[in-house]
Amino acid sequence: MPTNIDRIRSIVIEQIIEETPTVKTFVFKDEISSKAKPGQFLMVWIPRVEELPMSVMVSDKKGYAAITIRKHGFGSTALFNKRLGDLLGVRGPYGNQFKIDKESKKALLVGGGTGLVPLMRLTITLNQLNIDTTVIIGAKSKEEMFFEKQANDFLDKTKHNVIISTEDGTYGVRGYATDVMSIIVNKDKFDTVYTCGPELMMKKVVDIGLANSLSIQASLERYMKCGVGICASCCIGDQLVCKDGTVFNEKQLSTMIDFGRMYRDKSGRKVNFHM
Amino acid sequence: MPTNIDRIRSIVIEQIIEETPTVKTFVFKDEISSKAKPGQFLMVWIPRVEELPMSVMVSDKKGYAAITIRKHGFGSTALFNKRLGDLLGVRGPYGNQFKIDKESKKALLVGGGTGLVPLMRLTITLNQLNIDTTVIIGAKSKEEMFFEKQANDFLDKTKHNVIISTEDGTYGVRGYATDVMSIIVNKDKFDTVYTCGPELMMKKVVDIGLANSLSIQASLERYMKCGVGICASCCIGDQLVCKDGTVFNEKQLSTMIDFGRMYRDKSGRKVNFHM
Amino acid sequence: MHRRLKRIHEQYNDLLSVSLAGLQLRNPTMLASGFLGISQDVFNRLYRMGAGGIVSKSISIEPIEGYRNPTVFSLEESSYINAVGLANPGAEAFSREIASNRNVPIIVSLVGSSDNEFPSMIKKFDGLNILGYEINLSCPHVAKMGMEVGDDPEMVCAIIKKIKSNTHKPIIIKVGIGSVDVVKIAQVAKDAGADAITAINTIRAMAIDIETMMPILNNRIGGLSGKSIKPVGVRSVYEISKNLGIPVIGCGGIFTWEDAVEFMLAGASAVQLGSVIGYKGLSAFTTITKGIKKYLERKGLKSAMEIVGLAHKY
Amino acid sequence: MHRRLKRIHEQYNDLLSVSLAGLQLRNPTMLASGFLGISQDVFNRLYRMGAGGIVSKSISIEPIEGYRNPTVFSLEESSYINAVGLANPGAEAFSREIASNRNVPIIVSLVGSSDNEFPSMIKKFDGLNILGYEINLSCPHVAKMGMEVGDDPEMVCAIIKKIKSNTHKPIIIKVGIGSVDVVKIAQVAKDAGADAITAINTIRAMAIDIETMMPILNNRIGGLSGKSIKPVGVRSVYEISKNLGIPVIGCGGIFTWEDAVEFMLAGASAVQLGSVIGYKGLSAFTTITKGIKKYLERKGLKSAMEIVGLAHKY
Ligand SMILES: Cc1cc2nc3c(=O)[nH]c(=O)nc-3n(C[C@H](O)[C@H](O)[C@H](O)COP(=O)(O)OP(=O)(O)OC[C@H]3O[C@@H](n4cnc5c(N)ncnc54)[C@H](O)[C@@H]3O)c2cc1C
Ligand SMILES: Cc1cc2nc3c(=O)[nH]c(=O)nc-3n(C[C@H](O)[C@H](O)[C@H](O)COP(=O)(O)OP(=O)(O)OC[C@H]3O[C@@H](n4cnc5c(N)ncnc54)[C@H](O)[C@@H]3O)c2cc1C
Ligand SMILES: Cc1cc2nc3c(=O)[nH]c(=O)nc-3n(C[C@H](O)[C@H](O)[C@H](O)COP(=O)(O)O)c2cc1C
Ligand SMILES: Cc1cc2nc3c(=O)[nH]c(=O)nc-3n(C[C@H](O)[C@H](O)[C@H](O)COP(=O)(O)O)c2cc1C
Ligand code: FES
Ligand code: FES
Repeated sequence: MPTNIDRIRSIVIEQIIEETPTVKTFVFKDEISSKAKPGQFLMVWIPRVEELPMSVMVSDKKGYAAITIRKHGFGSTALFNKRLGDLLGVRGPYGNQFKIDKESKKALLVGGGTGLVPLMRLTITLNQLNIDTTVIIGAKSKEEMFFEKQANDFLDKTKHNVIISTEDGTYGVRGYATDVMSIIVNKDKFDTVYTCGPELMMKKVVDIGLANSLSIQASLERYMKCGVGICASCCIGDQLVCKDGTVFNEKQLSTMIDFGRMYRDKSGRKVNFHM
Repeated sequence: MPTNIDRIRSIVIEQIIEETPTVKTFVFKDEISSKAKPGQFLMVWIPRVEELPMSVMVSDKKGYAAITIRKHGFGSTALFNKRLGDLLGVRGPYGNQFKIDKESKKALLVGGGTGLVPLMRLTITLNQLNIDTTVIIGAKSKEEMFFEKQANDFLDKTKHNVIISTEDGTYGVRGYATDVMSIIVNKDKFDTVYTCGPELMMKKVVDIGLANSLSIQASLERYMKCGVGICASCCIGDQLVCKDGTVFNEKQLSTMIDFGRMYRDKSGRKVNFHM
Repeated sequence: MHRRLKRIHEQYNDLLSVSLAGLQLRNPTMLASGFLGISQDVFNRLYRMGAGGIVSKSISIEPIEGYRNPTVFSLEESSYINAVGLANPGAEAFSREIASNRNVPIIVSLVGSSDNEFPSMIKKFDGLNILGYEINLSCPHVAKMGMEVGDDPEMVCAIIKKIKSNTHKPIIIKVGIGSVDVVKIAQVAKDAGADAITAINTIRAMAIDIETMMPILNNRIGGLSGKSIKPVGVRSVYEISKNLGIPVIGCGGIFTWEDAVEFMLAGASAVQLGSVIGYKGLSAFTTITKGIKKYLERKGLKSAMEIVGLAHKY
Repeated sequence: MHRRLKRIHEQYNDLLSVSLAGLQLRNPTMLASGFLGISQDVFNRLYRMGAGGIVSKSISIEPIEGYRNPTVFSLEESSYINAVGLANPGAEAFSREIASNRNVPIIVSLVGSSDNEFPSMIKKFDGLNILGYEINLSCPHVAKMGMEVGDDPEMVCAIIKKIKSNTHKPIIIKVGIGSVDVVKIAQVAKDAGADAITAINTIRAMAIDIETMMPILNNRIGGLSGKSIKPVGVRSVYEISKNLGIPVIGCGGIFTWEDAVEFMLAGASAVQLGSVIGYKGLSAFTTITKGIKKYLERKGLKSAMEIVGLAHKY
């Protein structure tokens, strides 16, 4: 087994957890991935199909890690359809990580969809540091909501609060996660907000955070080819999301004029986010 | 500076000692060479001219080593003519080393010409182990004799005896080193004989040693290209002198039918030693 | 000029600046094509980090999406295999991208499958603030582009002549290890009017995953870059420079200042950094430039140009 | 038969033995030409150490002294650059050397500068206990031999036809990265009657010492072998094997059993070990063979032949 994180490591899907009808978690043995930091991602090879960046999900087994896949387009659907015992390749983990201020007293996590994955790894650290943590999980509907139990479990040793919001109101609060955020940042004194999810959601989180003078840590997603800082397909401004990120702070975010506005497609052309 | 011993390391000739009109010692700084074991050799690059195997000579400066060159043919003459401050390249040290039996009480060293170089490194170890050591230095004449002082100096802490023999009798005993050996092995009880020098001399040393049931350690020389066991230009029987040697024991030596008889030239053909 | 830029300029100028084929570079380190080569913001950052010149990703007349991932992966030996498939935003979008460039020494890399594609691309770039063009005739894994062109001496000649008649800026031809001898193609390029040669591109290669028994790259075959190819790059630069006397830019596995100096001794007037960026980050430009500087000082030389091709005399 | 040899035979036979072009090897590992290739005593030792087959140093009609040292040196990346200059004892002396061979599976590598040189060499070896011939058409650093021959399709064809009409033993053509596409030369060889192809030889390369500013090799230019060239080797084997369907022997940077398996998946029926011997010693044969064995067992396969070319289907 290569210890170089850049080599593709063969892994076997040893357990599959169905989180929702369109989201599954694959658990696999890989010492290196098991030590990933919150915010880091793997490049996951789906042999002869695709390679996709995927945040590293937590597994409770020692030496194991996981990925949580939302069935979406070509590559993610092929991945979603893999079975127990199937082989994948992984390289990484890559990227920086969420920074936790030691002085921090009260953390707010706002996530949606598979953006929750890096936040789950983060809850484990916050739990260890005994930081009072509120998690807002946004979803379209009850059926599409996942990781509520995990968030509560991972935060068992610290004061915590997991709030669910669904757009259709089938579970928890009705509305967007950012609606919930707007309300609670006025009621409670948070120092840092950590966010990951759809970029337009994160853009709102950042706007609310800036307006409330919070420290902000957002984990961005961009189209990635290399994952190691050589192709620039992931660049936003002069920052490489795969290497300088994925996590950026409020200072960096507020100067990124393309954040929430434009991304680069596979050819490298800038295109607008579909609103 | 590469730490890989196989890379060519640039060295500067910092001191030149004229041992005899045809033998010089070049001292240079090189941490790796300074730690060579007795019997090991360097591949010495004479830029744009040649690369030659050379035993590693001792330097008294920390982090330094030396080579002792006898001016002979094309490459060695170019090397001999190098000056203070000139650049050479070295790789290695390569090869195994003289093995010293911990039980050993009384060692006999028989050397001639630059074959004395590995024996000098050996005297230092014997001195440290406090082994009673007799050195026989053979030379053609007084003028061509060298390393007598070094041998005495290096053995200062142990019982020792340095005997010189010259073929023309201009210094020390008249005759060959092996003549001296024949006489003293009958008078004294040696356990091991260590030898390096012209192969026909070594062949005699081995014969005398075997006849007297001594342990034998002989450091052989063969034509060398790679020094790392890939080209076989140095082979004697199925042994690679650069890798399995240069030091062989009495058991190995007595089965080497080409020892003292044949060597391979640059093309790999076997040729007889000129007698 | 940006304060920091100005400082870098002054600091390096005398000893480190090089000129070749009409290009003046403040130091001999350039960004190799295909590395971080699509964003003006990133170019600005690279220039702040000390790059002497910047070659863009190879740009084609139309945008190209390239192959599916995996398009690039790393080997144990500090090397990559890639088959990106020449993904690029196309001449139109890229000319807009760099339209705002002021003082970054950009060289636009162009790729095409026939001589007719170049004039319209040149037209889009020639009025911008750029130093010149590098023509990629050596991408080893895209059909009808790159190497397939570079292996056809007549095509090479036609393309260069066509470009030359459409621009006054210097043009650099990038060659590689294809199935025509690299010196021969460089000769053809020189005869057709090329101002300089960049050598070398990646070498056709592949890797198979032994567990799935499948080729790793989506395109199966790609190009090898990084430390592995350095000795082949040095040899190519040496042969082209010694035999043809045309200015050469060295590329291929340059990871340290020692590597850069080795290429320059072989005949390179400047060097391009590619794979090293993945392993050592953008600071490679500074580290390597500093190393070259110290070497020149230690050797008592007055200009980086003095070491170019010194190994030819031995 | 020697006791230990017999044991090795029995132990490996079913799972590991391979056959190609009429050769039967007890396991897929062979010694690459130019490594330890001149002494029958050493061949015997290599066979005891587990080598499945042994290719001799390339032998020419007359003895060759080769270039002056340095003829070979090591790079950091577990690779060598060499320009030995095809030093060899010549056909006469070497036929005497191996005249006593009994059961070691020796393949004699031959090199020559024209088809006329081969019949007299074949005559010296054909009556001996050898499996066949490998013809070196790909040494990248000796004028008028090796690659200069291998880059000339007509010469390749003439040589193979001449050899074929002088022996019934299998002949293997060794190809490399020259200035004619490796698949094209393999095609020419196949059409002319070659029984198998070995790919690849070293790649033309050089290194310059930055302190003296001088090329290191006495011949200045040499050939790159070892880990660095592995991905180029895998690609060549894959392309030749997939496109031509001729048996291929893989060579180039095979250091581990994983490398050996990768070459076999790419289409190699056997693999040659060269540079690894310098870094890991003769035990490489045992380690690699054992690794292949475990892999085959883990994958539930009955024969090493089953994995040959498996990657072609993806
Ligand atoms: C740092 C990071 C972490 C991620 N973590 C997760 C995760 O934990 N779980 C999860 O399900 N998804 C995650 N993604 C998204 C994932 O990589 C894919 O984008 C998504 O699965 C869609 O892939 P597809 O093949 O179905 O898309 P396609 O149908 O091929 O394309 C649809 C869109 O998907 C995006 N996409 C496709 N390929 C890539 C790529 N190589 N890099 C980035 N975006 C791409 C593009 O925006 C593209 O327009 C992450 C992305 C990034 C950048
Ligand atoms: C392990 C070893 C240690 C050595 N240590 C020393 C030493 O400490 N001091 C010293 O002066 N000499 C030493 N030699 C001998 C030295 O390597 C040269 O052989 C000798 O200097 C003659 O070289 P030349 O260029 O003058 O010979 P040439 O004129 O080129 O040839 C004369 C003979 O020298 C020998 N020779 C030449 N090149 C080589 C080579 N690459 N490898 C081996 N033999 C060669 C051959 O027998 C050749 O026939 C050692 C040799 C070996 C193998
Ligand atoms: C991911 C990747 C993309 C590349 N894209 C291009 C390209 O578009 N045009 C080009 O001329 N060379 C391209 N190259 C080749 C490099 O410019 C360079 O020639 C090669 O990588 C060798 O240099 P290195 O070893 O320093 O990386 C690319 C290389 C890599 C690894
Ligand atoms: C020192 C040396 C000598 C070689 N001599 C020959 C030779 O005589 N004939 C030949 O066909 N190949 C020769 N080769 C090439 C090897 O057989 C092999 O093709 C090459 O080294 C790649 O394999 P490797 O990476 O495992 O070493 C030589 C290689 C080296 C390093
Ligand atoms: S994905 Fe290539 S630079 Fe970030
Ligand atoms: S010198 Fe090459 S094997 Fe010993």
